[in-house]
Amino acid sequence: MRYLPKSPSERQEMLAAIGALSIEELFASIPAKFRLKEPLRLPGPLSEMEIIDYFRARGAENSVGYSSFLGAGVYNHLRSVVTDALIQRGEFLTSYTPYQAEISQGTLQAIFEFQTLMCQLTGQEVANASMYDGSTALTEAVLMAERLTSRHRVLVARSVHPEYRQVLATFAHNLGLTIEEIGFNESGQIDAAALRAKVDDSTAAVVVQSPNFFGVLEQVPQLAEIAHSKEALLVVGITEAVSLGIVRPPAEADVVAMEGQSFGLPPSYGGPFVGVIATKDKFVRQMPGRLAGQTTDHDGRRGFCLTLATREQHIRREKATSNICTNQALCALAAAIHLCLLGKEGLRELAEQNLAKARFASAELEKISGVRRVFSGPIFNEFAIELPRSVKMVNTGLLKEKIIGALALGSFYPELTKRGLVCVTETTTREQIEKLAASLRKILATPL
Amino acid sequence: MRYLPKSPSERQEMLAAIGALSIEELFASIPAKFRLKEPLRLPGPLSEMEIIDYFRARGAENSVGYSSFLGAGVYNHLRSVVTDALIQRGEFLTSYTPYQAEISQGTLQAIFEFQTLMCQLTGQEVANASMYDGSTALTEAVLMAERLTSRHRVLVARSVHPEYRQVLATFAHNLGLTIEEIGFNESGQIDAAALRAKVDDSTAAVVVQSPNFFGVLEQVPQLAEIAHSKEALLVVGITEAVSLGIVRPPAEADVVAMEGQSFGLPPSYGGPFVGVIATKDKFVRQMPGRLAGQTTDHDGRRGFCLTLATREQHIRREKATSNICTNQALCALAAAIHLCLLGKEGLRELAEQNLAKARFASAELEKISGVRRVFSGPIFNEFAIELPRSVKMVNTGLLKEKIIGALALGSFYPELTKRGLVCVTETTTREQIEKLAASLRKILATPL
Amino acid sequence: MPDKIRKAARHVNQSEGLIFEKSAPGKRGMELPPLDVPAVDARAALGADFARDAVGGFPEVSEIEVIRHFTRLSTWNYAIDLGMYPLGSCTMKYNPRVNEFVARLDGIATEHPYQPTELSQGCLKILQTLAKCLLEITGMDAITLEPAAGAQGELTGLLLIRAVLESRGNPRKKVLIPDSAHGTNPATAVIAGYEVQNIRSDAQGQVDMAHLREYVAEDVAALMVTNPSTIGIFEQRIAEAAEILHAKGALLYMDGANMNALAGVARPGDFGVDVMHLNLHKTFSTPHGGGGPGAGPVMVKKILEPFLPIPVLVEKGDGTLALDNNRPQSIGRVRAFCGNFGVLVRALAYTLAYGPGIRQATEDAVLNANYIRKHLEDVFDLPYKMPSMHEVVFSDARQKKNGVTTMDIAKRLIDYGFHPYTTAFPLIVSGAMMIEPTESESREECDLFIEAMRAIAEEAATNPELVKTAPHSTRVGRLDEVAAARKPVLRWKPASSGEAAD
Amino acid sequence: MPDKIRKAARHVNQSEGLIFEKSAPGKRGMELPPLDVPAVDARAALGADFARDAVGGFPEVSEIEVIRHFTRLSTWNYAIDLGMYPLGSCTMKYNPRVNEFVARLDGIATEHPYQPTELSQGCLKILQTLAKCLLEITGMDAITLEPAAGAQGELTGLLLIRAVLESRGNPRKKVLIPDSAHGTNPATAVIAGYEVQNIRSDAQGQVDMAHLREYVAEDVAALMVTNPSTIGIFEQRIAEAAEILHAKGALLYMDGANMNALAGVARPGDFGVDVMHLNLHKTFSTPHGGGGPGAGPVMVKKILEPFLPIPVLVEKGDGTLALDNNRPQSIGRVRAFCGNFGVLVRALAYTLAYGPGIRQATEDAVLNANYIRKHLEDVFDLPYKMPSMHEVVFSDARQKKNGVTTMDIAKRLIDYGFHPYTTAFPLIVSGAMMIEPTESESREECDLFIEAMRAIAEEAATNPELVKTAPHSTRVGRLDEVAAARKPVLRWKPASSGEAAD
Ligand SMILES: Cc1ncc(COP(=O)(O)O)c(C=O)c1O
Ligand SMILES: Cc1ncc(COP(=O)(O)O)c(C=O)c1O
Repeated sequence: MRYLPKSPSERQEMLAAIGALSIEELFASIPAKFRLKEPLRLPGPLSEMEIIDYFRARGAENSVGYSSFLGAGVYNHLRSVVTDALIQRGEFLTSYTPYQAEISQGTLQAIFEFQTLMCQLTGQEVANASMYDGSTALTEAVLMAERLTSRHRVLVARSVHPEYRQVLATFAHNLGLTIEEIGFNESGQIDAAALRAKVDDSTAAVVVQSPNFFGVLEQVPQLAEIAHSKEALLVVGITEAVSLGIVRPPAEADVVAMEGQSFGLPPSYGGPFVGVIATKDKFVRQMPGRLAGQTTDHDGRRGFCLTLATREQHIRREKATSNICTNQALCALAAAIHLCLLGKEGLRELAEQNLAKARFASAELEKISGVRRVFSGPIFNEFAIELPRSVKMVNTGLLKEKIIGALALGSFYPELTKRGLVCVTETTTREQIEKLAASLRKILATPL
Repeated sequence: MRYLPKSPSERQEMLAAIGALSIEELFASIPAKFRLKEPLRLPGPLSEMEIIDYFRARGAENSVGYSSFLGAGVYNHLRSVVTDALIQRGEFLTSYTPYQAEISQGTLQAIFEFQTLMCQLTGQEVANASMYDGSTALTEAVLMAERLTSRHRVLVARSVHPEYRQVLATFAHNLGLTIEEIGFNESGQIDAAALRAKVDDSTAAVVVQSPNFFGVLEQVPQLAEIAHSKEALLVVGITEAVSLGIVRPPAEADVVAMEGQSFGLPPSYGGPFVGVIATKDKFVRQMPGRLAGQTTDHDGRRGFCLTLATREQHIRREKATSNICTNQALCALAAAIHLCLLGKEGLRELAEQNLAKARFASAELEKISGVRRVFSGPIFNEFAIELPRSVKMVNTGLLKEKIIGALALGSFYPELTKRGLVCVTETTTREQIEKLAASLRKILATPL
Repeated sequence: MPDKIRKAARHVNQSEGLIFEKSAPGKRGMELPPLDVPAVDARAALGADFARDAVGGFPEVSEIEVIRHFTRLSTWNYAIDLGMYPLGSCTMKYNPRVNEFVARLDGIATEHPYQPTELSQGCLKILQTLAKCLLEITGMDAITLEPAAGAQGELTGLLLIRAVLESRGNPRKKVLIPDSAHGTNPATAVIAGYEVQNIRSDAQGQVDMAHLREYVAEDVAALMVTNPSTIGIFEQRIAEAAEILHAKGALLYMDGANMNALAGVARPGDFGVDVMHLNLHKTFSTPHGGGGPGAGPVMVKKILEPFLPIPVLVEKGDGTLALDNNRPQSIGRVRAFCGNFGVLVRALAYTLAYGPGIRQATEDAVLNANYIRKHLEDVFDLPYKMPSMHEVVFSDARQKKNGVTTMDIAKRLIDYGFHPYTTAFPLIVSGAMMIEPTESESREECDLFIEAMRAIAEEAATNPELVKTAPHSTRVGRLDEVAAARKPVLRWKPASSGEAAD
Repeated sequence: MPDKIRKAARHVNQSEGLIFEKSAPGKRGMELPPLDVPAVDARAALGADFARDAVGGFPEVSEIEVIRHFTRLSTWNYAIDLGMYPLGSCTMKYNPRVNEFVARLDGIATEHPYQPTELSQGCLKILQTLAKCLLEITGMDAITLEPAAGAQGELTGLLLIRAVLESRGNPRKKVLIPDSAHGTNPATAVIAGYEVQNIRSDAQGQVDMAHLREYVAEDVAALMVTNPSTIGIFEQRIAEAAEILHAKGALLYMDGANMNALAGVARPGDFGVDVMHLNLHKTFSTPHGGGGPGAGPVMVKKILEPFLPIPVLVEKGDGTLALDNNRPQSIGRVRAFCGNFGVLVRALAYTLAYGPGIRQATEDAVLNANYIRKHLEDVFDLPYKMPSMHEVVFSDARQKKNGVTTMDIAKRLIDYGFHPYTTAFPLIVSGAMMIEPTESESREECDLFIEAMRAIAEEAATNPELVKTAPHSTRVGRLDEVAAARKPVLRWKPASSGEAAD
């Protein structure tokens, strides 16, 4: 087998050196009745070319050739071949967690740079590298708030990504956390009045997302004030990180839980992405996840090493801040490279293009009779529209035009039937937007 | 511009440091009347994504989706992603000719390994790395023979690749070389009798190709005997190097000129490929091209360096064996990696698969009435067939079936109209071969 | 004179600052296609409350500077592509290049988790095929591919146990964990809402059955056992442990991080395991990438299937596949979307490459570990003498006499051209040296490792200072980790740190 | 203590033998899909006369061993991706990654040169677009993209000159070449069937016009001049040279290897050049790849167009493109097929990235060269004082006094983290130091280079031995090139060398 660097005779010689007569002998400590007599029933073995053909065939069964207006936590942004070339260098791709600093300085410095970039973007003081994704980052942020406040009540905006809220619920269930949801108003933002009414001395955290699931920006400073009025912490989730190129960072938040997929990671059917937690220096010892810190060697040379490990499971075991071990390091590296390529101006320009496309798309769609924007709040690159018919029905028609239409909000919010979430990015061409509008117009024009 | 690592102010500061008031000042030594006043009329600038889109669009205007039976010096063989991953490591991709041995040992050892592999394959004692391609390698081999024999008459088999013969003619023209061509017999091999009759004391070299342009193997030992009977050298060209996995190497040849494209290099519309010259040790000082040799450093460590440079233009100038400088180093590296992956067994198996496919294809096609094999000589993966109609006409029909049919031999050999050259490799599936046969049958069944 | 150390030498290596130190206003590393719709002024469009100024301190560099920066950094790393990486328990094996290639194909990397099911059949088939392969390898009944790593798999597994016990009326209080366990086990138990009860190992390093019997009571939800254990030996009485647990209505969780020793040879489903996870980034070779991403699928017995996290992959009557979110008994969702799909793709590519031949990989892994054990057991202390599976665990007991610790030896290995072995745990071995070569090492590489370890043992005896101050060949020496933790510097700050605030 | 050398340090680096030394019977690095047609026994099918035994001594290794072998080897190389590579005349600039990406696209890398024209329009459009760009940049009238490298471009150019002169009745005998020329120039002239007549340079290092006048006679076919010259200065009287030649019916060939100093600023077609070549692997950034491949397109004035090598790209009436082989006056074919197409693709990608902005690249290249000149001219001898274009050429005259040569300084640069500059030529400068930073170097990198060169100058004065024995930081020291050439070992041989014979 091509991955195995041994010849048959080498195997025999090594067995002989060990003093074993057969390979079976080495498995003798497994009770005989548990040792397989038959080979496993598995497909393969396949050559490299057959493997490629297999996955090409699977890819052809997917959505190649369709233009898509889906976002909702997974965004299709430009990626550079430079990023891919660099993260595929064996020295990055095939190395382990950098516990041995002297031969891991490459990964360590890159993590340190990633942490810095995340701080700059979020307006926070310290950031980790990394969490599994945005949803687990948000949950860990809430657990962090619980530890910091020793309170167990959490108020979560319904405008937070539905799947993120599901993940939080899964964890909360066993940890005696009570979760209450706060609705949204016609602007699409959290109902601040309701929030103010609910927040109290038992509230550990107020959890919002901005841009929220409807693509609407939340009033973070005001929400922080509300949360802080009762010494609760404000946790802000971010699923569309590109927005930070032009949108005010949630500097007033106590903890930011961000999904970094928008920074050079492909949609990849939902993963691997990269979650990040950013917070204030004073909270760092309750922050989960890996941290690289700057230090020096015996000759005073600058170097980096993993630090504050006393928060982590491999040192603290049951007292750790989290059970996370393997994280999303390579995705964090990709994001760091992508951001270095974009740079200050590139990130701003990228965000502005998204905003401009969304404005254009929204205007085009609103021209269609029966189609209107659902929420009045400020948006970035995603917005909800109301249709005169069920979104599902409309989408069936759009598929015929090779268009994947709006996400049906009804499946997450019963009250939002006939509402759809439309996302456009810098990769969505004007032509695609105009085709969507034209097709939608056509479909709605044809009587049921 | 993203490739330029300077900010506007850095440019100003550097100009100031130089003591120049403007960048124009640095170009003052170019007479004013020759300095452009207008920007060039060039397309662009394009972003990375636009560049990719541009070439994707061009690729879509080519033959994607067609199955091809073309060979004739360019073969479609399996390639491993491993090769591509390795040659794209910056340390190989972006390094120069390894003149500075201490920081070029990687390239130098790889060249040394390539030279060894080429010797093993060709049955020769020494091989260079590298020539531009098979056609220029063949021409340089002839010039080498001229230098070695101080004779100026060259006998070339007409079964040598027509374009290779054209290249030879271009060079010969100015160097007072006279070239005479020797025909082929019904076996498709060079007419040995005619050759024997023509070879004389003024003959510098006899030039053949095996497998030749018709895919037929030549009787190298016998041809060597004929050439040597008059102290002429035998030069053997090879365009389908994979054949060496099962075909007797031209050990009796004095010089072998090989095209290495079959070893992991894509067709790429005709280049870049990799030419190789292999010969006997005693001829090495007349061999053109780069050579890496083994040596040691002051502490006795094994190392490699370019050697016998006194053959080359940068040392000998007008007295050099050739003017070649930049060669096809990265392609040689790819070939070396590909061959290491294949290994002894893989190479044999690969060659056997090609032979088996050719036998199968030939049998399938010969079943069609009016279709017959043209030559009786032994073949590897390519063979000539005779059709009842013009190949061009038949191919037009095949194109409708998304098949690129046989190469029309008539365009190179007037006497071979209605003859086509068919190539199959391990990448040609049985299904494709059967579809070719079925389509051909259908086309020939329809009256003109 | 030939160099003393055959495996490695020192070579010139590029220095490099932080990317922020290379920044200058106006440099660009990436340019965008021109905007094809009317431009919008962000500040005007968003209003002062929502618009931000430029990101303070953000780098401005060119493409070549990015290429050089990260290429230079990469040369400071050790990697599997460079040599043996014998981290015990971490299973650093060869990461096939084709896996990276297929994970990036159009139609694979480009797919959105919310696109219509009929346009996702390729993705779903990949998930289904991998699921079937993993069930066949583990001998379990049902599976979820959603967990993003082993630790999340552990959590998912314990939540499943909790769910089934709850459905029987009582989730119970405790999870039993052997003292040899990996740190994630106890950490996970706590997050799942359980108390951790440590279980002693017996003289052979196996779970102490008597001790186990004692502890298994009505308040015990499960035993979390790693098999083969973190000292590389097979828990021979695991079936008995299962019986003990089952008799008291508790369940057996197996940490499958060491399946590299069992794949194709034995199946946890056959020896009483109720729930287990796999680390696809270990046993199934998806690259570690400097710490992740990974995937930690969880396999269960039938009784636990109703509780699997949503979404659950189902085959419809017409043979098409779909994701089912309507699972009333489900523990819910442990991660958004469908898990680390790109990692799952790589794991399937790996499995298809071997097919049933995966047994050969297991055999070679065990062969290498025993070969190394055989050639080192005379110079290093072997605390537990049970037969080794995929990994051999020595202790520094002998070298300690000269003040040389497992960490010193590990650091000295760097000078010999190897990555250190694992030193962190298990707690039952003081000064542990956890050595896992995996099947990816040639005999040549194993021999060089043995040569290096023996040479270091020699140095520890004759010149301990040399070992204690190692490594001597790296561009930076041992780093001051204490200072790093005492006054943490966790981010770069611009000279005028006002800027960063934004 | 901060290290004295800022740019580089020493780091542990893997040793590695020859691939043949890792071979063992039965190991495989690549497996093939199963054969889908009846198998054939090669020996039986081909017969004993044509069948061969297994290839003696051929390696048998696994995929991971191949990955490690070549990855380890690669770490022994210096590269543009690692740092400044100031080889004068060689123009080592940044090689954009996107160029590699597009050259490998389906529909680009996969195309066969003999496929039908109607299925090759994409390839032909690429050739046409690149051709138009290069003509615009050089100001010439017609072009061939066929030559595989600069030297083959030179040959093609001289054959074109020979052809036009022949058509006028006499190909003539001599080609004039300045003593500052690159070695390929004279070597090429001979292969084109010409005698080489060297032309002296004047005190300023430019072609000596008086001397030129003397030599230009009826038997002179052409003058081959490199402009800017190999000492990096613009031949200011090139137009005059053209007149002198034309007056006698001779032609002016320009070696365009240094177009990096002119692109967007001045066009050879405007100052009298009749024929020229470009090195796309230099000026147009297709990677050098350790020595190649390259491409050496040749641009000509109208009078030479009829003689261009076949095939010639033509646009048909219907706007489609085709390759024309029916060119009665053509010099013939210089290479099979259509040249190094994959290299041409990369060159076009590079050109499209810049567009008219290519002038900025030229300006930055000249800026860097002059910046370095300014900061080094007080410590190194500058034999020719004319303004520098893309390159500055010093000599080791001052350091020679302490026995330190240009080669010693070059080797010492390695310890400072740089690749040496070019030392080989031009002949008019003894102990030449040809420094070409290109536009790809940041000021930071230029400053580090200046710092290194000044430090070495200092060492040459105070501690010459240190410089003369350099490099001191590499895994191997200076190699015995004399021994290598005296008893050449040009291939590995198996222990039982019978085997290799096959
Ligand atoms: C035995 C064992 N269990 C669990 C884990 C945790 O797995 P992961 O790092 O994927 O979360 C590891 C990995 O370090 C391990 O070695
Ligand atoms: C001035 C000059 N002319 C010609 C050449 C030869 O070009 P190539 O190496 O592409 O054959 C070179 C490259 O070394 C050169 O620098």
